[in-house]
Amino acid sequence: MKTAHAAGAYTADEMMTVTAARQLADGAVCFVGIGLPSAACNLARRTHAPELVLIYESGTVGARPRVLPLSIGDGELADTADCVVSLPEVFAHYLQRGRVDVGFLSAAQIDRHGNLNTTVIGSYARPAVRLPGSGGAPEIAAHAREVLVIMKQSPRSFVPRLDFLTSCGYLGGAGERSRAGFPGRGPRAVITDFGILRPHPETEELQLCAIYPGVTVDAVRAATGWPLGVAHDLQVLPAPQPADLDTLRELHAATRQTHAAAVRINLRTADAPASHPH
Amino acid sequence: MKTAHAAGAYTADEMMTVTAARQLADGAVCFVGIGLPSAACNLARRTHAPELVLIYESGTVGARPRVLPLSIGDGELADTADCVVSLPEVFAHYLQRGRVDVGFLSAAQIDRHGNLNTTVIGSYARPAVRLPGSGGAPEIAAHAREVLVIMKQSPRSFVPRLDFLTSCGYLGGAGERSRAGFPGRGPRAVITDFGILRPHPETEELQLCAIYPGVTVDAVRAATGWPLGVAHDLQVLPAPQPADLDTLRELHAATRQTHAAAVRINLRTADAPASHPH
Amino acid sequence: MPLLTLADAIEQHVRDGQSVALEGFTHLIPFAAGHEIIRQGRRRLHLIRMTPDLICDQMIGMGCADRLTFSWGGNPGVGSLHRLRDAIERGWPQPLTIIERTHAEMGVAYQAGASGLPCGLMRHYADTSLDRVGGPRPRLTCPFSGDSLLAVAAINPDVTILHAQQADEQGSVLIRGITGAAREAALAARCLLVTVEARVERLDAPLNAIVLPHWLISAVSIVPGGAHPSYAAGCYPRDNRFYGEWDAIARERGRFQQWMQQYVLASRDHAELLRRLRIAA
Amino acid sequence: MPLLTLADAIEQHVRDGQSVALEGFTHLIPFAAGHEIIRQGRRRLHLIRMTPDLICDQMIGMGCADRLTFSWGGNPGVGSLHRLRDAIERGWPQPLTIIERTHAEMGVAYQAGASGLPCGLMRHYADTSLDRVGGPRPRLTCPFSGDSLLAVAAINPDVTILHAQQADEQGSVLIRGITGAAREAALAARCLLVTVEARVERLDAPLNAIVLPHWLISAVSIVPGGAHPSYAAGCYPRDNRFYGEWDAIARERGRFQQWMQQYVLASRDHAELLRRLRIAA
Repeated sequence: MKTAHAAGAYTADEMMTVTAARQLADGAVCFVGIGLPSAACNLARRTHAPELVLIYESGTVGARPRVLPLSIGDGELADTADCVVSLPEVFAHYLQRGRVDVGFLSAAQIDRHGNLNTTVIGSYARPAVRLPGSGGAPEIAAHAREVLVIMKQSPRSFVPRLDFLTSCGYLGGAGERSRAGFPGRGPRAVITDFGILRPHPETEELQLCAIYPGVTVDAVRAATGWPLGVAHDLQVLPAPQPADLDTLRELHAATRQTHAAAVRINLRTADAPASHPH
Repeated sequence: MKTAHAAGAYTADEMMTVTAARQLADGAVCFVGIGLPSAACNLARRTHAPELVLIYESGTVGARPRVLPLSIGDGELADTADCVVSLPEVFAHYLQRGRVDVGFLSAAQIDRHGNLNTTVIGSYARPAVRLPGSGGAPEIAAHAREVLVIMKQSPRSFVPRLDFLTSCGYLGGAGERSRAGFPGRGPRAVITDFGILRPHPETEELQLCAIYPGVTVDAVRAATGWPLGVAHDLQVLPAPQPADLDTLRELHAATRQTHAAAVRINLRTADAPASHPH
Repeated sequence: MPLLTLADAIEQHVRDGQSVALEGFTHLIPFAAGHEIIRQGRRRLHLIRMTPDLICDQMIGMGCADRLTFSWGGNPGVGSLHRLRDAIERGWPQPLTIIERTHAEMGVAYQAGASGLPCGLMRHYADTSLDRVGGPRPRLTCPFSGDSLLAVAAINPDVTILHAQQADEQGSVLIRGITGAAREAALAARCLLVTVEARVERLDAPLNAIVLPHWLISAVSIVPGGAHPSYAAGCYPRDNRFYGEWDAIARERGRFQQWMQQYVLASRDHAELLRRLRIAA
Repeated sequence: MPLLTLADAIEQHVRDGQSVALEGFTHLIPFAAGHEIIRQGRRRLHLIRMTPDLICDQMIGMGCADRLTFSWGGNPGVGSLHRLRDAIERGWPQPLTIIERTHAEMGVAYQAGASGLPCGLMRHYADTSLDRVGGPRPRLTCPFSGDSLLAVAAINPDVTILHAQQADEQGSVLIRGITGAAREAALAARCLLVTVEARVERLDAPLNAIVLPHWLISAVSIVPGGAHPSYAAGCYPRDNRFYGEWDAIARERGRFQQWMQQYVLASRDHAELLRRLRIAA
C-alpha cells in the first residue's frame, strides 16, 4: 500500500494522515506520538484546527513546530512551545491529571478490542522480534479522554491475540474497560490504510465503519486477523482535498530539507560562550 | 536582656547571632529561617564561612543576599540564588533527600529534650495564644543532619512540658529519636541569650555547656523551667570580636536602609511591558 | 481563556462555600483578587493558603471564610496575624475551622492534586501533636523498603487564584521568581483565575520558564499592582512598611473594620485602593 | 566540585558493577561520557535510561552492561536499536537482564529517588503483560479515596551522568531546553557527573532556570560537542543523518565492532572522535 491509490495521486500514508487529521476538533489538547500522529496533528493545525494544542512526551506543551520533528524531543518543539516541563510533570500534571483530550497511538499489533502491543513479537523471554516497548503509550491509553490509533492493516498487525498487552484498549470488551475505572474512554477510532474501524457500542469490538475510495470490504477483511464486523451504515470517505495534500506535502518537503542539513560543531565553544540565546 | 551586656557594647541579640554564626562550618548547607538564623548565617558567610550554602524555604537555593531579607521570600533571595525551585521541590529534593547539613530553628517553647512548640500556648481548641504554627520546622527538625536552635531563655520558653509538640527534638531522650528512625541527629546546640545548651550524650537532656562573659550559672538556672544540668567542663565563650560586630551592624544598617524605601507602583505598566529583566 | 475585569472574574467564578486557594509565597500574593472577594461579600469560603498572610487575615476578619487550610499563620518578619488569631482564639467575627499542616505536607498535597492523584507520600518518623489534632494522618507501608510513610490527601481547590507578571494575547501566563506552590495549586484547581501586571503581545519567555498555558486558565484579569503589599519581581518590591503597619491596624477590631471600610470597600477597584494608599499616583 | 577531564571523571567515579543513569531526553544525551566508559572498558554496569538510544546500543554492544532499566528502546524516528535487540534476542555479546517500565513509571521512580522516598505512586487500572514479566508491581490503597494505586520503587543510581550547556566557575551547571527526567535523575543519584559545552564566568541564568548547584556535583568536565549525535539547544542541532546511518552500522555485529574500533576506541577523546566523523574541524 506504499504506492499511490488508483483515483488521485496520493499515497496510503497521505490518506491515513489526512483522515486522522480530520478526526481532530479545533482547540483539542492532543498528546502526540512521533511519525504519522505528529504529521496528522500538524496538518490539522495548518488546516481546520489552528488552535489544536500539541503536547509531546518530551515535555513540550503547546508546540507549534514549523517542520515535523524527527524525534519526540527535537529542539523545534521546545523552541515553539508555550512551555517546556519535565517528563515526570508532563505525565503527571497533564496526562494523569486529565488535561488531555486526545491521545494518538500506533502499535505493531492490535486486537479486536483495541488493545495494543508495542513490546515484543513472540515470547517475552525469547522474542522473535524485540520492539521498542511501552514508552508513554500505556498511560496515554489509560488517561487521554479518547484515543486515536493509526496503523497499517494486515493479518500480522490486526491479530486475534496479542503476543504482549502493552496498552489497554477495551480489554475483553463489553464494558470491561469502564468497569476497571479507566478515566479515558479508550480507542474511538483506528485509522488504517483501508479506512476507519470503531468500537461497536455494546461489544466494543472494532468494526469497519468507513473505507477509502476504491477499497473493498473483502480486501479489508483479508487484511484482518479476526472475522471483521462491518457497520450497517458503512461510509466511503472522501478522497483527500488537494489543499490538504498540498499542505501535507509542503510540510514534508520542509521537514526533509531542514533535517538533511549536515551538523558541524565548533570545538572552541569555550572561547565563545554565547550566553542565552532565547 | 535587650540592653547591652556589661563588658563591651553589644546586645544579647548580637551575642546570640555571633555565637550562632560560629557554629557554622564553611561549605555547610544550611536551611535557614528568617530572623536571627538568617542574620547568623549571613554573618558567617561574610566572615569565616564564605562558601556556606543558604537554602530558604521559598525555594531559593544558594542565596547570597546583600541585605537581610525581612521575609522568607524576599526578591533579594531569588535574585542572588543559584536557583529558585518550587516549595514542594525544596522540601522534597533538598531537605527530605538528605542534602541539608544544618537546619536553623527557633520556637516559643522548648523542653529539656529539645522538642519545640511553635503552634499554640494553652490548649489547641481554646488557645491562650495562637502562634503561627508548623511552617517548615517539623521536617527541618527531622531531616537536617543537625539542628541549631536559637531562642531567648526564660521560664516561659524553656518549659518542663510543651503545650504542643510541633517539631521533634530528642522526644523522651536516651535514644528515642534515633530508635524512631529520624535521619537527622537532632538539635546539637541551643543558643540562648545566656550561652549554649547541648544534649547530654546519654540522656539527651539539654545541659548548659557554655556561657557568655558575665553570665552566672544561677542566672541561667533561674531562666530555665526545669532543673538545668551543667556540663562538668562548662566553658565561658569569648566576647564577640569587634570585626564580627562591625560586620553584623553594617549588615543590619544596610538592611534597614533598603527596607525603609517607600514603594511606588506605576499603574500604567501595560504601556511599558518591560520584557525580561534578568 | 476570556479576558475579564477582576470584578467579573470573581463574580462569575467564585461562589459562596467554595474552597479557594490563593497562592504565591511571600511573592505574587493575589491581594487585588482577595479584596474583590471581600467587596463582593462572599461567605463560608474554605480558604487554602500555606501562609495566610495579610490577605487571609483581611478575608477572615471581614467574615468571608469559615474554614482555613494553612501551614504557617504569621505576619512574616513582623509577628501575629491578629484577625486570624481573633477568629481562632475568640471566634470573631465567626468561628473558623482550621485544617493545619506543615509546609512540606501542603507541598505534597498540592503536588498530588496537580498530578491527578488522591494522595501523596512523605517521610514521617514520630507523631507530633499535629497527629492528635489535625485529623487523620494515615500511614502507608512502602511495599519495597517496608518504611512507614505518611499519606497526605491531595488538595484540589474549587478555585485557585494567582497573580503573575504577564499574560500574552492568547492568555498564557508567565510567572517569574519565587513561586512557592503556586504552580502546583494552579494545576490542582478545578478553576484557575489569574491576575497579571500587564498584557503583552508575546511572552518571550526563556526556555524552561514557568508558563501556564492559556487553555488551563478560566479567566485572566489585568491588575497592575495586584500583588501589593506583596511584590512582583521585576515590577515593584515588597511593601515591608505596610506589613509593619498592618500589625497596629489589625490588632483591634474597630480599627481593622474602619480601615477595611475606608480603603478596600470604599475603593471601586484595586487601582483606586492603591491611589488611596498613596502607592500609586 | 572538582573540574576534571572526562577520562579522569570516569576513571575516578564509575566502577564495574555500578548502576549508571545516563539521562537527557533526545536532547543532551551524554554521548562523550558513554564513549569514555566504553574506552575504559567498564563491565557489568546496570544502565538506566528511559530511552536507551544509540548510547546504550553502543555500550551494550561493547559489553559494558549486563542489566538495563528502560522504558522505550528504539532509534527515534528510524527504527530498532540492533545491538540492544541482539543482546535481548540472542544474548550477544552477553545476556542482558532487562527491567522494563513505562515512561510515566520511570518519571515517578526518578522523582521518588530525587525526593528521598523509597517509592512513588501513580494511577493504574488494569494489569498489562508488563505486570506479568516486569517483576512485582505492588498496589497501595489510598487511605482517603480507597483508590488502588501503583507503587513504583524509587531509582537512586550509583552514578548519574548528564550533559549540559554551561558550568560556571564554581561548577554550578545550567541546563536549557528539554530535560526529560534529567534533573530528577541528577538529584536521585549518589554521585553526579556532568559534561558541559562550555565553562563561563557566570551563568547569568534567568530566574527559574534549571541550575544544578555546584555542591551537588561530583565532577564537571568540559566537553564541547559532548552530546553529539544528540544535540545541545543553543549550541548545535541533532545529527539526524547520523541517527539514520546508525541503523546500517549497528545492524551487523562485525560492522558495528569495526565502526566502534575505528571511531570510538581509536580516538583518544571526544574531540578526536568528532574530527574523525568530520563533525568538527
